[in-house]
Amino acid sequence: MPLVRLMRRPFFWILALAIAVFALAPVFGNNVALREALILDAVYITLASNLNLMLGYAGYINFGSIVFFGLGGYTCVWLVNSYHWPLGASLLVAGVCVSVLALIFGLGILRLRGAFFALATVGIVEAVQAFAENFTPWGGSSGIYLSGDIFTPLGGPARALWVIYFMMVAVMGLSLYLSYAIKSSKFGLGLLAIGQNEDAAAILGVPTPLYKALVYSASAFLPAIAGGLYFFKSAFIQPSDAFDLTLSTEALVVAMLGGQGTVAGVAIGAFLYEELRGYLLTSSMFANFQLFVSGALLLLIVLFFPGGLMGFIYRHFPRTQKVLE
Amino acid sequence: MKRLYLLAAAAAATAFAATSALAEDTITVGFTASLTGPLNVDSAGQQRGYEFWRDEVNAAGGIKVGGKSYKVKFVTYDDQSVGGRVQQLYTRLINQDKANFLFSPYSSGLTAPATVITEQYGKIMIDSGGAEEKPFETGNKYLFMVITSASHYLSGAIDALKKYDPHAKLALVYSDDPFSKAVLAAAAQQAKAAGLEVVMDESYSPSTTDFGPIVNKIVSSNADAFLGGGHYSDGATLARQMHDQKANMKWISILVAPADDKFAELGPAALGVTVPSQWELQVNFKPQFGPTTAQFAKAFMDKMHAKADYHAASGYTVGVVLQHAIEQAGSIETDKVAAALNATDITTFFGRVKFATDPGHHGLQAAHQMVLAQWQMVNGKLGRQVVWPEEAKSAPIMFPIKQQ
Amino acid sequence: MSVLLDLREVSKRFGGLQAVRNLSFDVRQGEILGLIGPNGAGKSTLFNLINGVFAPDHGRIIFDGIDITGERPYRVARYGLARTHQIVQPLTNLTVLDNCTVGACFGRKNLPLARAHEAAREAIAIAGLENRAAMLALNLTIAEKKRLELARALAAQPKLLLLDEVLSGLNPTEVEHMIGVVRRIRERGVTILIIEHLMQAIMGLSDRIVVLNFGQKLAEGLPAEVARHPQVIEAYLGDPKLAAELQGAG
Amino acid sequence: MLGVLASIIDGVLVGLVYGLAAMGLTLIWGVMDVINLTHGTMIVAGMFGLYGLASAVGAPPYLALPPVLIGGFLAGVLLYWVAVHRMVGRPPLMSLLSTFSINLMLIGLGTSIWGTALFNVEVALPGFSLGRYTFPGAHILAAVLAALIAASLYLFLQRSRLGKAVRAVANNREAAELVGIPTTRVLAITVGCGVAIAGVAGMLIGTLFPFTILSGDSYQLKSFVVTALGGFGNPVGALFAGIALGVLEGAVTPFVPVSWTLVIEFALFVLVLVVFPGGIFAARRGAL
Repeated sequence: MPLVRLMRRPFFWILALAIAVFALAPVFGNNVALREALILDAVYITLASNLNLMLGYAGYINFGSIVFFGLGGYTCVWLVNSYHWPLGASLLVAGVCVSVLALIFGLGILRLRGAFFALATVGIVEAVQAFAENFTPWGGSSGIYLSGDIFTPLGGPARALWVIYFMMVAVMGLSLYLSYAIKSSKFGLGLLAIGQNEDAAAILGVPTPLYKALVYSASAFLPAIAGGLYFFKSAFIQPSDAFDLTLSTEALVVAMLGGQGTVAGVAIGAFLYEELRGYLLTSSMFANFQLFVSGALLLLIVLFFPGGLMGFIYRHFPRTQKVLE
Repeated sequence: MKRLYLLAAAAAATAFAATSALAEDTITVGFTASLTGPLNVDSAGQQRGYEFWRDEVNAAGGIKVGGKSYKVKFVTYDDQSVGGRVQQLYTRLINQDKANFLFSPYSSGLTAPATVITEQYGKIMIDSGGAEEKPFETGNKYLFMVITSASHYLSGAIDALKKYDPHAKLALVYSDDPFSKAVLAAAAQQAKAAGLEVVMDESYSPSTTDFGPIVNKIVSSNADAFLGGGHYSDGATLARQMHDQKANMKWISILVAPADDKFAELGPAALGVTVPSQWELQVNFKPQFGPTTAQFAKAFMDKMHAKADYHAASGYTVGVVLQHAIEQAGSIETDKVAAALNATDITTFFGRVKFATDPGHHGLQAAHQMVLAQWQMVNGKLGRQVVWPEEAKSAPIMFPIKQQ
Repeated sequence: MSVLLDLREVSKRFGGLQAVRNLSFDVRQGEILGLIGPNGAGKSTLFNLINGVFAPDHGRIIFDGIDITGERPYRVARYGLARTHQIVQPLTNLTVLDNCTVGACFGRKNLPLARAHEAAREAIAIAGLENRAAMLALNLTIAEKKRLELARALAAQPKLLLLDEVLSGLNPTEVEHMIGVVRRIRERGVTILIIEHLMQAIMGLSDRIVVLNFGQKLAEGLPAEVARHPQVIEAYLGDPKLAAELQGAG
Repeated sequence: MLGVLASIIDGVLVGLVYGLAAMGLTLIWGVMDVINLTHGTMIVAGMFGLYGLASAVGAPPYLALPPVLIGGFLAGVLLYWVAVHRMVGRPPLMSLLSTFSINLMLIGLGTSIWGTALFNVEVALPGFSLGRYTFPGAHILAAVLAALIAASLYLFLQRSRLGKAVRAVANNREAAELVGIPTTRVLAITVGCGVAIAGVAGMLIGTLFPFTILSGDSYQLKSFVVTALGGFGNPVGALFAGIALGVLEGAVTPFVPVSWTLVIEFALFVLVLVVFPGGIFAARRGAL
């Protein structure tokens, strides 16, 4: 759907406003602690939104979304560290390379359906992590440490962290608009059809293998860039952090919590989940029980709000369905 | 609209929550600990060391600076053993909790990302849990390490082997993590320099659960001395399976796991296993500053209801070193304390502490020495004895390991 | 009349079962061709072979001058071949309109989204589902789901429509309605190949009939001819009720 | 050469236990399309059950088997009512979420009680030697027990009335309901059996290796691999696939650097999935 038509819908502007508030909130009062919390939110939102392209639209459960994030991180950090590329170029190359790789992976494993696909993606995470642990140019299991002066081109560490924050928010914003644009397009309709009934979709003329490979590849691009930014910011990357299966699982949980297949729901789900975890981690009351409390809260939500957050909102405020997508 | 409201509310909550007012005469020290996740055991030992120091200092009236005395206050969060959390939490410690000084999380993998933040804000961080050298080679100015770094972990074991069995055939089998790899890479070089033969040099994935085939491979390599391991469960499993499968090693050195008292659970499989240790109860250095080993061990036991291990001792030493530097500097200003740390050369019950000051290794430990401890039967119970270096030993070495 | 679909000696075997054997017939432009035969005669398999769900082991399938043998279903759909399913296959969590829009978008005309919506509404109107357009497909009744199948196939603006038992499970009123819809579709110039068990209906609807048994063609011809064909009667003797119906209809 | 043989035998022994563990997962998966993400933790629960009974009370380790079996069954039934029952009929894999939450709770609780400290159960059994290579008695006994339990499960599913009901529900739940099978109770029992088997497998693993509260992750991952290789919902396939995995680990180790074992294992896993989407042992799919 052309951009102009999207811009006529209120959701476009709601999204824009939300992203602007998100970007500017920590600027007031130079609130760096808030910035650090929000940048993790942005990472989760980016991961979950892109995962949602596969999960919510095409109906494929991907445990391997973290592979895109980690490989993007490695590519970017490696280019910056070994070849002294500028950050922007490294990020772009990371995004493109990982998307291409995803296309190749996708053509292989997208022949699988349902749980088989899900398991294959688990296998890919483990295989890629084990590979990175043995791959010497990436420092094997020791990973890559960046020296303190990598932040100099961005105006020193203090300024660099702000620059990285804004870039991350931009990546998050692009992810949300990408989900939104795909959902409102013919491509998106084809994906939704695949998600509902793949055989019927193919018989209706949806070119299923192509669409699946394309969306798998598309869902790799922004997470790869986010990974690049994230590990550049950490100035350190190692296989166990880059390919942490838990983060993939969390992204799935978040997308289901928010309401898979929706744009706003997934973003809010990611935001709330991460804020909740962050709060529990730093609250002295729950210090020893934070895992238990997060688990219990999640369970309650799963049991009593089956449609996810958006399902709940749609049911109780039916009018929102026209505005929030 | 709902979304906006939520965003704003959460932002406000994060911004205004926990504005800790800074009391007049307090020094705030911040760190994260791994309350959950795989690093939990080692991290807990270190944290107990930190806390014990704080309690001791406060009981003694605080740190004295120019006629004033400062009480020590801790702010600490759970980093879940995950690198990604560490940066968020250290930023929070510095900006929101206004920490004056920072201690390191446990492990090199978590210390490295934390360093990016502490250096950015020019805050001192003292490290006792990350032995890897790489973070010290990237030009940091405010990072200091009180423990011996990774490349010297097994120096003692190599020296001892050279003395007891110059013809030993070594199998180096270690976890695929940054710390273990750094330790064993250095050990391999030292072994070659000492004229020892390395017949197997391999790393395994940290998630390995069954070492059966690996032990068979060790047996096939004809090795009679084993150096390796890594972190917690893998090291213990290796020890047990070498024993179960009767690998008949004359010498076994395993990193980290045998330094914990729970290692005794392995029973006969633990007997004779040596572990490089930053510190043991039997080690006796004459402290210029702080308590003696005996005083420390007893007080720690009384207060924390746990036997002091090297993580606790090194954690405590972090505090002692900071306290010493502040008192020397006569100030709590970062630059003055950093200068005092650069000039530090003291011996505590933990051993001598002195930091490298050349830009290529700034902050790396330059003086502390490790010991080698061995699991032996003492009065019918398994316990650790210091067996190397010779001048520090508390019991004669058991060589070769007696198979039962 | 020109030939739209041409099957030449098509065979398909599943393990030990020869589902379709050396089958040849053609469907002519603009006609309604009925496909009948006892259960397990290979009718639905034949549909699956034509629209690419399975590839035949032998033989060729020519559609509108193009060899579509072994082409994937979505390619076949693009050439202008649409179908319905015996067991309905709605896209459950999409609205009726969206279901049909999918058909229109990815069918013969490959329409952009906005134009596809129009085409979908038109097809919905023909199928008589106007007041259900905004409903989720999963909330429809069985009869409505059958009509949705039809509307969705129609939205693709196909040259040839394969209808697989669109009348089964409907009550008499609904059957009447559906037959009307099928007639209206043919009037729009769409060629139809239809499988049906309701003899009365199919004999009345079809221009010609092809009878299958054990994957082979048993007879072919005008409805009245086929109904008198001795082998056909014999094939249906296993099912007296059907045989009686066949006689009655003929 | 002897070393290779020894590693392969080791692989068979340990593989039987992996296979048993995976049977617990595949049973639940096959019958009701639920991926039980507490599987790893249930394995660990079996280990701690063993530790509690053997080390704390001082009972012989293998006496822990019946209590672990019964405890696991009860825990499974509870898990069904808390986390799975409400998920039946929801969008596919919603149970992924609920079992994930339960797992967080269990791990959180376990970590705050025991930390990630190491536990070990000593089992002194005479082993068997082949040249310089020794197969510990505990490994042999664990393999034998795993095979016996797997065989009993197979017989239970094939022969008993209840087992047949389980298979009927797996095939077609609505049809089973129509012929009067109390499907809800059957589902609860299935989860009970799945968890009990996971627990027993954990108990057997506990006699082989030291463990921590987090040990379950690795075994859960292995169970996934085994389940996929063996075919979903195919307990017999799982047992063979477990042996295959164990043998692979054993056979590969002597020839390639140990650190590459996992790369090979998982790359092969993905490859097998793509080539044989029904699992290598799919021919025996009729087993359940």
